[in-house]
Amino acid sequence: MATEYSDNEMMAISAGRFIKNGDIVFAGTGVSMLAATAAKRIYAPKAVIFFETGGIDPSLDEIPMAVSDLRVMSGTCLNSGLIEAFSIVGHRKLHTIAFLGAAQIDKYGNLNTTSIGYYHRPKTRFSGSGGACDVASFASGVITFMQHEKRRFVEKLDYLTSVGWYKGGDSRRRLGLVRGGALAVVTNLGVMRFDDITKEMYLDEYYPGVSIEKIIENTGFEIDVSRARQALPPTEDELMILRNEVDPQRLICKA
Amino acid sequence: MATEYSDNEMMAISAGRFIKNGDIVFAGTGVSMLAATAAKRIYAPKAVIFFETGGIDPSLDEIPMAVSDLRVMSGTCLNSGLIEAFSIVGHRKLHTIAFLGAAQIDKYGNLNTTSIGYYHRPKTRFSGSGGACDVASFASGVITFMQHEKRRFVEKLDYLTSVGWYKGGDSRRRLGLVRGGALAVVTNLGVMRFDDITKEMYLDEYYPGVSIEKIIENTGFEIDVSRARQALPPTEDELMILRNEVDPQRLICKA
Amino acid sequence: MGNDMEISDKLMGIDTAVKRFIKDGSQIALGGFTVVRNPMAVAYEIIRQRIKDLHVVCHSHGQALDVLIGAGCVKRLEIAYGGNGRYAPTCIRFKKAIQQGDIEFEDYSNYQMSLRFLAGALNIPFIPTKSGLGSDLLTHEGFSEDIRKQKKVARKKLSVMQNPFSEEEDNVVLLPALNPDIALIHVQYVGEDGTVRIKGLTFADIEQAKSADVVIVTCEEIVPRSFIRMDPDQNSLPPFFVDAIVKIPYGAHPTGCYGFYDYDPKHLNYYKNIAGDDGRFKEYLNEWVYGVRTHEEYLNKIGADMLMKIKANPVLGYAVGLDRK
Amino acid sequence: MGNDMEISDKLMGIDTAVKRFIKDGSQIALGGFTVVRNPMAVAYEIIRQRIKDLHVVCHSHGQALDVLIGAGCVKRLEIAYGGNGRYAPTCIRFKKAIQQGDIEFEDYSNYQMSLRFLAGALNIPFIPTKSGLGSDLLTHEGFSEDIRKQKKVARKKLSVMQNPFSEEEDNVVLLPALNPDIALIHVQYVGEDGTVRIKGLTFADIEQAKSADVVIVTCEEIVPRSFIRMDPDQNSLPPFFVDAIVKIPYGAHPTGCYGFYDYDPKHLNYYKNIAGDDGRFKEYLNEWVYGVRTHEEYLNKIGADMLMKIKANPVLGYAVGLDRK
Repeated sequence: MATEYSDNEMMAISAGRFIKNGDIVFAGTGVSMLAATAAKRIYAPKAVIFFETGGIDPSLDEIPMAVSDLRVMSGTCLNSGLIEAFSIVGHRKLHTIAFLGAAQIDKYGNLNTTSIGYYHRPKTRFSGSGGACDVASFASGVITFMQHEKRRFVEKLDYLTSVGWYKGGDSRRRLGLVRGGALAVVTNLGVMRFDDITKEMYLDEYYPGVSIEKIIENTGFEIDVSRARQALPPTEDELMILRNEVDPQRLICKA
Repeated sequence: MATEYSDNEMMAISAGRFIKNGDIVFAGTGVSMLAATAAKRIYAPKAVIFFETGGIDPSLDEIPMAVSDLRVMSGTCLNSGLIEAFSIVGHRKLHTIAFLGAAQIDKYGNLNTTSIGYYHRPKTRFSGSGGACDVASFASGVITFMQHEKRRFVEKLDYLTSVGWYKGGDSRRRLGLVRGGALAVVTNLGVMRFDDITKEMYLDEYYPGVSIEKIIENTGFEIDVSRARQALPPTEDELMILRNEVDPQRLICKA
Repeated sequence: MGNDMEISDKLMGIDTAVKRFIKDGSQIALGGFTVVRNPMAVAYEIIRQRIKDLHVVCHSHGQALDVLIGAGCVKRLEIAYGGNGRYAPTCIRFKKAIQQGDIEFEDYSNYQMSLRFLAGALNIPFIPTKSGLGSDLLTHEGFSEDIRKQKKVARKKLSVMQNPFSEEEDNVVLLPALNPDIALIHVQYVGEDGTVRIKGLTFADIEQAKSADVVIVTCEEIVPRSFIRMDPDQNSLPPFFVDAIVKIPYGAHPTGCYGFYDYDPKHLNYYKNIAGDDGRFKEYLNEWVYGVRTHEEYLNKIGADMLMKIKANPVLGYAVGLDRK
Repeated sequence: MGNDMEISDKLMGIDTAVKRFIKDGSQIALGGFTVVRNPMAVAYEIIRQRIKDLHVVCHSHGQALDVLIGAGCVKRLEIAYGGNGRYAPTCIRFKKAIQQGDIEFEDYSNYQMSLRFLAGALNIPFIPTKSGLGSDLLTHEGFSEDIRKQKKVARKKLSVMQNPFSEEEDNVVLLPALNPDIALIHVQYVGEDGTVRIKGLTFADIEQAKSADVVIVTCEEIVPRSFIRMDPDQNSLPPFFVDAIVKIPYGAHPTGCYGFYDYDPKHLNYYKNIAGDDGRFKEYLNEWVYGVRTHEEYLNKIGADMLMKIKANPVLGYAVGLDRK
């Protein structure tokens, strides 16, 4: 009988599987922190986790609750600052993968973390770009975590904070962004990827127990499901490491 | 009977007298290092000596022989790098005085430390700008050390490495350089300053034992001597501090 | 070449520092980042002195920004991120103020804001980046033309140009430098000679300090000259950039300070629960800011037991095993 | 998350490092400054391997640059300053090469070159400064149009533009970024995890390393991971920027290395006396470079007595009372 697991655990493991040895992983807070740490402990021990605040390769004996958390400064190889951190994200000799979250996403993987409604007097204001716009501009690839809801997967963003594939095709390159783009979207229902040519989002994996129809229903634009396959559930080993080593206080796993 | 003193000693003390408490003094090698250190030990204990290499306020228990000398890194309040150092020289909240040397100078205090003859195939090549062009662009004032010779005080520079008053008048400001300019020229014969309006060099002080005529003869352009007065020789105290505290090994005093 | 009195003219109380340097309408840069090393003691004193119309410039800011906005001290804001980590993914008073149209604001990204401080520190009028190409950060101006005419406000939000060193099409964003009136940073150590040492991550504090006209440094400890000069490679700012030094232990509470104390989860959770309600937020200010006469009183209000709980392990830098839920 | 073998794939001998990464025509950035932390061991090995047509980019350089030029390895040079402090106010072979028209060269200033490395490190195509306005650095191009078409050479030396954020006339110099093929730096410590720590002044070493495609680090000591990670605030480069690590004590001799050894006045004076004469310079290379089979042999040539004389006081960082005339 399979072990029970939470959405956050499935998402962290799905995202973590993208990470390879040698990758430099730009982690945010919450599930992205979980995913980055899990990736390093399970799949890619030679990946390096770092934070936009400047902490590089911390020991992460406790899970940080913010990218400025004192825990991202402890046991690092280098404590620097924001300028250094962002110049790492964009460094041409490094393969950098960024984990982001967003309030809205469109079919080209562009993200909104700024506001809903009229920009100057929004219905809902969010935190703003932070480093999201920067890493979306510079990283070799971006993996976005989303709650899979129709109001979040939208035809048109209220505000384009962070560029994914922009208007699809080669439009991102034509903007002057020399590399990167949206690599995957990991939600509580499945994993989306982007077509090599059109750069439109398609369903790659749906989680065990989730139907393709449910994903279509919860996506606010038409999504190609022709390539969809069921995701592998987390293994016992994966869950054990996640729970015992990565987040022993269960600060994020539980949610 | 007055004590004997060397040219370098007279020059160091003449230049040192310009420094006030609170000044941030950008020192080079040789006599400029002597002048900066003497200024701090004699006239302006609250001046701060720093180097383009990034060493700020070193203890200077031994006199450095290069601006990268290990002695400029010892006992400092901060060891930084070139970027930080040059941003200090130009910082608008600091009053920075720079000591420079040059192979040629013109009547507006512009300096050549690059070459004599055709730029691409010079008769004599010097070290180049180093940080001279930068501090000449940014410092609140520049004091230049020169050997007073006709071939060095020239009508037209072979190469303009470091801008003084440019073409005189307000031409320096019109270039886009918001402050600074040539404050004084200290030679083995006397001290030259610059007219407030025209920005042309004039003779301010001639050393004891030096005639005004000798200075005119050794200057390759017409120089106003109408404001000239004899300089005060170094005092016993000044020489004692210079020799016993600043340069006990007599590495520079002797020359 | 120094003595113990080198900083006597810069050492002052928090009240004097704020009174002397911060005016209605001042442009201030906030040091720290979300829940770490926020200049809380200065923020509280600004509120107590009822300073108004501040123009705040920052990258990712949390607690200090939020109480300043909530207390009505902020008129204008240039910002990349308003959040308190897990304790408020979007800062509560910040969110409310923008939704209600209470403040003028303009959005940039973290790197953009950091680069703007760097440009100010380097004394260059602008700095290029590729960050933001294609985003609405480039298309949406936050400030009106009237605001743009005012002092310390850039004439344009940014400017896109062709790279003059490329023969192909190659767009670059130019960002205007920031030179705030005052930078506020909270640090671990200031030497008796005035040298500043930040331990752990520096965020953009150093660039902010160098870009500003005036720098107010609050610190956990004043340490001997001999200590701070023993390892100058570690130091962050030379004395001559600093205008006011205030020794105020736990001056970043409820945000954390590496090597000294962690963020205070109890306080941040309490704040999260009350900040959205105007009445309860006012009570909070009355209790924690207006009603506090001395810093000792503030420390007593936190309580010795909580100070011990959040006390950092001196080797690891944070409070091991702290209940952070 | 680490073990002692983390850098086993990067640790190599000086001969392998040079052979693997430096080719005829490579663009190399030299770390250090005039008489301090020059990458001498690498320079000697480049000469031994008879690599040609190097394009050297540096700010203020001394001994390493001069021997490379003298040995005929350098074709092209972008530089701010060629000097060896008091031991050669203008570097001797550098002076000779320019006067004889032997190398292609272009002059910048120290700040300009440092900013160009910074721009390369930040991955921006250019960076503005006011430095040099009115000077011949702006009017005299060193490189021909043909050279400007080549790889890793900027299409223009620089570009002057109006500040787009100012309504008044306000000129700014744009400097093209540098992204050399290889940066060569000599440092005090490399951790077993690959972390680099420079003690004392860093000059533009960190910017140079980050701007380059490949970084070769020579070091005095390899130190345990636990040591280098105990105080990460002091470190200079994370492991992932470094491609080759060579442990080679006294690898900067005859230039100095803070905390380890001073510059060698006897050697620099000797060099000054012989370098101007082509025959004697060739003998010098035969004796000190071509004829030296191992680094141990090089150390023996310097002599244990001189190594003791230049040994730095570990607290003050330099050799106290060293006869430097």
